[in-house]
Amino acid sequence: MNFDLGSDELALRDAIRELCTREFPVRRRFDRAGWKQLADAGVFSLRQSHGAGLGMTESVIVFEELGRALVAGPLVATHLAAGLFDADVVTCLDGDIATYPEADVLLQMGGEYVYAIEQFDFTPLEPLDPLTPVGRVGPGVAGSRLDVDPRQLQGLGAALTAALSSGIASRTVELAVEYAKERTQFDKPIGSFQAVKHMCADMFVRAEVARAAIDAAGVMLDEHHDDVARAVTGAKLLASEAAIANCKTCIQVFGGMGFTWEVDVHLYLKRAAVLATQFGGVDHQAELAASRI
Amino acid sequence: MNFDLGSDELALRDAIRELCTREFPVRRRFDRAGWKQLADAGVFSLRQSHGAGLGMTESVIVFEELGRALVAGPLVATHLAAGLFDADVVTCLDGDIATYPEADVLLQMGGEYVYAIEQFDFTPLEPLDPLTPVGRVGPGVAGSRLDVDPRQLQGLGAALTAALSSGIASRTVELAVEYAKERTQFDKPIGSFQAVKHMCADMFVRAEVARAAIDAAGVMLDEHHDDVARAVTGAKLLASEAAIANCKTCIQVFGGMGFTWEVDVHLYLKRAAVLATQFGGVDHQAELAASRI
Amino acid sequence: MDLRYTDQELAFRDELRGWLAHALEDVPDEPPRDDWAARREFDTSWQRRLFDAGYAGIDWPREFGGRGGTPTEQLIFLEETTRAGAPYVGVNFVGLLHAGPTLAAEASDEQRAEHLPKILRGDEVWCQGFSEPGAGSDLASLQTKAVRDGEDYVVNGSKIWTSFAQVADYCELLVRTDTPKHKGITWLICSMSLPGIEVRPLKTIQGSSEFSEVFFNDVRVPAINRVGDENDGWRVAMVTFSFERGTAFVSELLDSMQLLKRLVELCKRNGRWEDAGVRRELAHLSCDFDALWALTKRNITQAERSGIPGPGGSVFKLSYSEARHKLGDLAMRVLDEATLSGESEEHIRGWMHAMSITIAAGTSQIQRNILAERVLGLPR
Amino acid sequence: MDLRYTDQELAFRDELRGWLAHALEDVPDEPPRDDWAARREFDTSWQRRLFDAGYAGIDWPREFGGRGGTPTEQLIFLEETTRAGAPYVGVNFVGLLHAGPTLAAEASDEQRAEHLPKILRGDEVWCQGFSEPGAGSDLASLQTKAVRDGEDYVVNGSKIWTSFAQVADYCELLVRTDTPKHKGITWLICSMSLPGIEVRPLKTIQGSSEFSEVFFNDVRVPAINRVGDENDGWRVAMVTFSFERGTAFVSELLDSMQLLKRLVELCKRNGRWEDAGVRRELAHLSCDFDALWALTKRNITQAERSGIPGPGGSVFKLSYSEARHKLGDLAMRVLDEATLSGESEEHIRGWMHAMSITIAAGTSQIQRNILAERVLGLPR
Repeated sequence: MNFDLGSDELALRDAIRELCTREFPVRRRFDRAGWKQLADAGVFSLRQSHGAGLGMTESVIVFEELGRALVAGPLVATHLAAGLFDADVVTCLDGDIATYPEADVLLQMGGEYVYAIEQFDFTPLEPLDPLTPVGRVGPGVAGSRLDVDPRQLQGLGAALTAALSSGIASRTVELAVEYAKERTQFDKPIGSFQAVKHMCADMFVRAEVARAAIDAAGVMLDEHHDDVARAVTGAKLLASEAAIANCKTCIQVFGGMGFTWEVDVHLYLKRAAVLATQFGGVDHQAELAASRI
Repeated sequence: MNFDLGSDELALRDAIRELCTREFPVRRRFDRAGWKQLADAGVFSLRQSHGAGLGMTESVIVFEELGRALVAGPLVATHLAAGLFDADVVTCLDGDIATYPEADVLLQMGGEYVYAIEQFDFTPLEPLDPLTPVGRVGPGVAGSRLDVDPRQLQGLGAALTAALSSGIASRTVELAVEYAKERTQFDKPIGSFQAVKHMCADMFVRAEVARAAIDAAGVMLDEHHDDVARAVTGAKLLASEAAIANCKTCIQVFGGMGFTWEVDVHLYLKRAAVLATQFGGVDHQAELAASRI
Repeated sequence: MDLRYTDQELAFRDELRGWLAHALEDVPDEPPRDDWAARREFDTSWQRRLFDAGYAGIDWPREFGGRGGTPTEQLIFLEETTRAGAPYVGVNFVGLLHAGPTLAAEASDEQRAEHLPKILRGDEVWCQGFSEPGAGSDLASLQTKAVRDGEDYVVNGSKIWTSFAQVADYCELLVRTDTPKHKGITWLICSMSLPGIEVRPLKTIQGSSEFSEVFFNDVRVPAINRVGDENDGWRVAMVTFSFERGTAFVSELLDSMQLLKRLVELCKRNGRWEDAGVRRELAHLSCDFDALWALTKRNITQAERSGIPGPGGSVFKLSYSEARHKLGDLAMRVLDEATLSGESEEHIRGWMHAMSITIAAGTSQIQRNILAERVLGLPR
Repeated sequence: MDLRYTDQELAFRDELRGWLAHALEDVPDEPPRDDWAARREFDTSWQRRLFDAGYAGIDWPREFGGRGGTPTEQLIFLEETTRAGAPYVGVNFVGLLHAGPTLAAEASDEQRAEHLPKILRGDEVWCQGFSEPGAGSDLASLQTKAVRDGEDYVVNGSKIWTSFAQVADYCELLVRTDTPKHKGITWLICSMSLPGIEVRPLKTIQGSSEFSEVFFNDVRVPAINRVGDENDGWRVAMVTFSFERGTAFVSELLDSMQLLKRLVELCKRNGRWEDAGVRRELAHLSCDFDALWALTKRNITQAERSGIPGPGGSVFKLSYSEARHKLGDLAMRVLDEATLSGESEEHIRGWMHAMSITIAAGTSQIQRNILAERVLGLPR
């Protein structure tokens, strides 16, 4: 047992972090040029390069970084589709709603089978997160059935989504701490006030616990562990909650500025809210966890 | 509308507070001499002295004081029984469990009718609160049916119990604040640390909101207000939660000492836990509130 | 204690209800959120209608054009207008709830005669110039400078979180007139049409622009527009705050009760009401709001007795803003995927709004300090 | 990263499981909570059996009588013994989890040889003499004085929250040997049989007497029993704390998982499991505990790499103690009236126990300070 990032894993993490810092500023919208950069960096093919049924340990590490950097685009679906069929940009169809409906293929896995839908129309909708476009698809789209278990894909999707959330939970601790060190009131940095200190400490606790949960879920997926379904569910639940709670606390630490469009915190909050709904919301995850208790 | 204690009400409150301070130290157990003092002070006959269906405004004020002082004994049932029949000490029978089973009469009002039970045996049980003895009654007790609506009695009982809890919520703020002013660590009173300050402020908020809720419920009972049932339910819910949360926070402020039998905080906690279960626990109250939303 | 309304109050309620039923028939549609000229027109027209019907400034003295009623009647007014779905106070907020009461308590006779009737008639819109980029929680460190020059103060600096600045006629402006922190502040009535004032709207996380940054560049404010003495502005601002904390959230609470009701209805429609956990959380919030309504009545009774709202305002704000966070989080959980597509927009807006009310008008942390130090007497 | 056990670790688990199945057959009944002599006998007998079977001090070096295994094997040991319902570490807690590791890291060869094997064999019971009535969160302000007199330190003062003091042979004792706050503290091995020591048990809110107050009246502790240098005891105590925060709660977590399971079973029996809200709360706690188990593995990996547990211990303790509060509150709500009559006593005890773990071994407030200042680098 060795449950902390090893040197290969640290190198992978640092490489992705460096790529994100260089190429993906927080407000960069989804675009195909950026998508190609991510594909070239191996973001979508990690499971393939590690052999069948492996690579989730690394994928989780990478997706935590993508979450930290708030990289836009249908990351999870494109990752899931790799190896199933050939397409650059793949997104999920959930009911009749798709995020990033400008994708090439829609992946539908809510029912008994998985379908890939290549031809569809959509109507754009007002999105919750300005960097996550949303559209209503249809009506009457039909796709080709894929030979893959939807439950398996959903498990992987939940884990990857949890990793994105975990990244947000960690990054917002840093944002809050940086701001608390700089911003002064009453002739002191606000981070010297215990109320602010303790908010930051609680954020850190939430982020670290969620990160342990999702890292473990990634490893357990690769190890085909008996309790893997429960681990994924728990990680999705805790990472969703940690991301939203940390974004909210981060706004509180930023005070009035946190409530403006001028600083980035609101983008983290809105992304966290979007991710929380994907692959099953927190109540759904809790019900799943109850069934696996 | 005049929703703060008037001069008569302040005088009543002060008189009961003075009686409690003088005669009912926190660790005084239930005894019949003390019971007579309370009866003589009018604690059980307030509704009678105010005329039919009145006096709950004053009863709530008085019961908040009894709660603050942690006065032991079956206060609520004895108050409810006043005017229904003649007995010094009356307690409630809930299923086959009675607190203060050494009472003269058991009041049973869980079903469709209300019964007064004068002859019964009981087996003492290990109590949650050392000052609230508990016994298992029975088997086969039978009582005389009273001509009173059990729902009405339950409403009054819930309100009086909430008032006791509200008193505990308020008193524990004072205990925490006093201790935080006295106890020094790092060469300062611990109450000068923001973490402790904010815990005390949150306690105060909980206590004041609960007190407003139960005071309003008392007044609304007297005024036969349309929303009275919802008000009683809400007050019971919030006062139960405020009392338990404040006792727990009080223990945290007291630190190690709070976890000992040496100081009184644990007695407040245990009483708060007992009161929370009586006339419907918090989940039950929330369900009632949902049915009245 | 009693919660009963007097015959006079009940008569007032009936009369108001009757008037509202009629008056609301020809209220135009609400303008878009960011069309500020239209919003001013909409909000002030409604205020003028209230004024003409005798319903402006229910508890303001008659001499200023108010109704001369009791705070309880003001509460009835808020209850009835919210229930009826009447227009919200909108751009008249600062004038009616902050600046107006402060002027009534602290300004000269001339100042009161000049502004109060216009505020009530909807002829004058006010904004608040208190916070600065460097002075938020630590308001007393404000740096916007006012130097006396003849009959004027010459003001330089900037203010932030100034609601309705785009359309305001006047600003309640706190300026620094001397060095000592709390003892060098002055409260000015500043016309927004003076040369040298620039307004730059700030976009909030909700995407709207209620707030602005306001820049003051050699703005000459006549000294006659000072409220209270020079350097006594901190005390005057505390009076403003006591009104802000005391009653400014009453309409919000009534709105929140409606929002909760609509969330309950939504849950009953989409099946989540069958979920005991969701049902209890909704019911708990209903109990919270009921209790806060009772607390409001207590605060108003206390304010009536002592003239100025007490610390109950901080208690209210802490508890209310926490309940709103819970309501918002619950709505987001219950709506789940429906949030993605902008459905149930009011609940999403409500969720985001909650995040502003633990910050605006004194953060929750500042409110806790106030309670701990000023009410509970814990050492600074 | 991997969570897989090595073949050697799996073999160890199998072997231990086999031994436990056998060994647990003739463990006597647990003695009453307040019969301390019997509890010492019970706990140390079990420790002796572990020792004889080669299961004492799994990750302690062989030279001290340990098994010389990995921390992972120690984790497996805790998992298996908890699952099997083996006796808890009990009175051996301080020796095995605080004093022992500290001696191993900081004591002289003689001191280690003297004490470590006896701790492992169950021959020596230790208690902790750190906190004082006036020095809790601010431990460095401790006042128990030790004055050098020839070959001895003469100790005067008192300690509090001393677990197992009634039956301990030795005390890890922090004393003041000089004025400067942190730099005047010394760490002593103090025999509890020395003249001048008086133990006064303290009753906890649970009604039991785990803790004592210990009074020192001219107690002569040989200077040879000092661990580390004179006035260097604060640093040594920090080592003790890192062990306390790092791993001392692992058994507790495993116990909590079992407690949660029994609450789930109880809910399934009494129908509350049908309540979606209750069910989700239980499931959430299960997720919390799973995550804390993962965090434990991370902390142990980090400790294995660096030799001494890192700040993960504070993260663990904050999160774990909060989850225990939730578990306790939920149990009380679910049991409702059943709490009155002492039924389900383990859940009531669990509820009360939660209140001690946000206080003991560094309050949650102190843990947050540690994380904020030492890990996040926020200014003091």
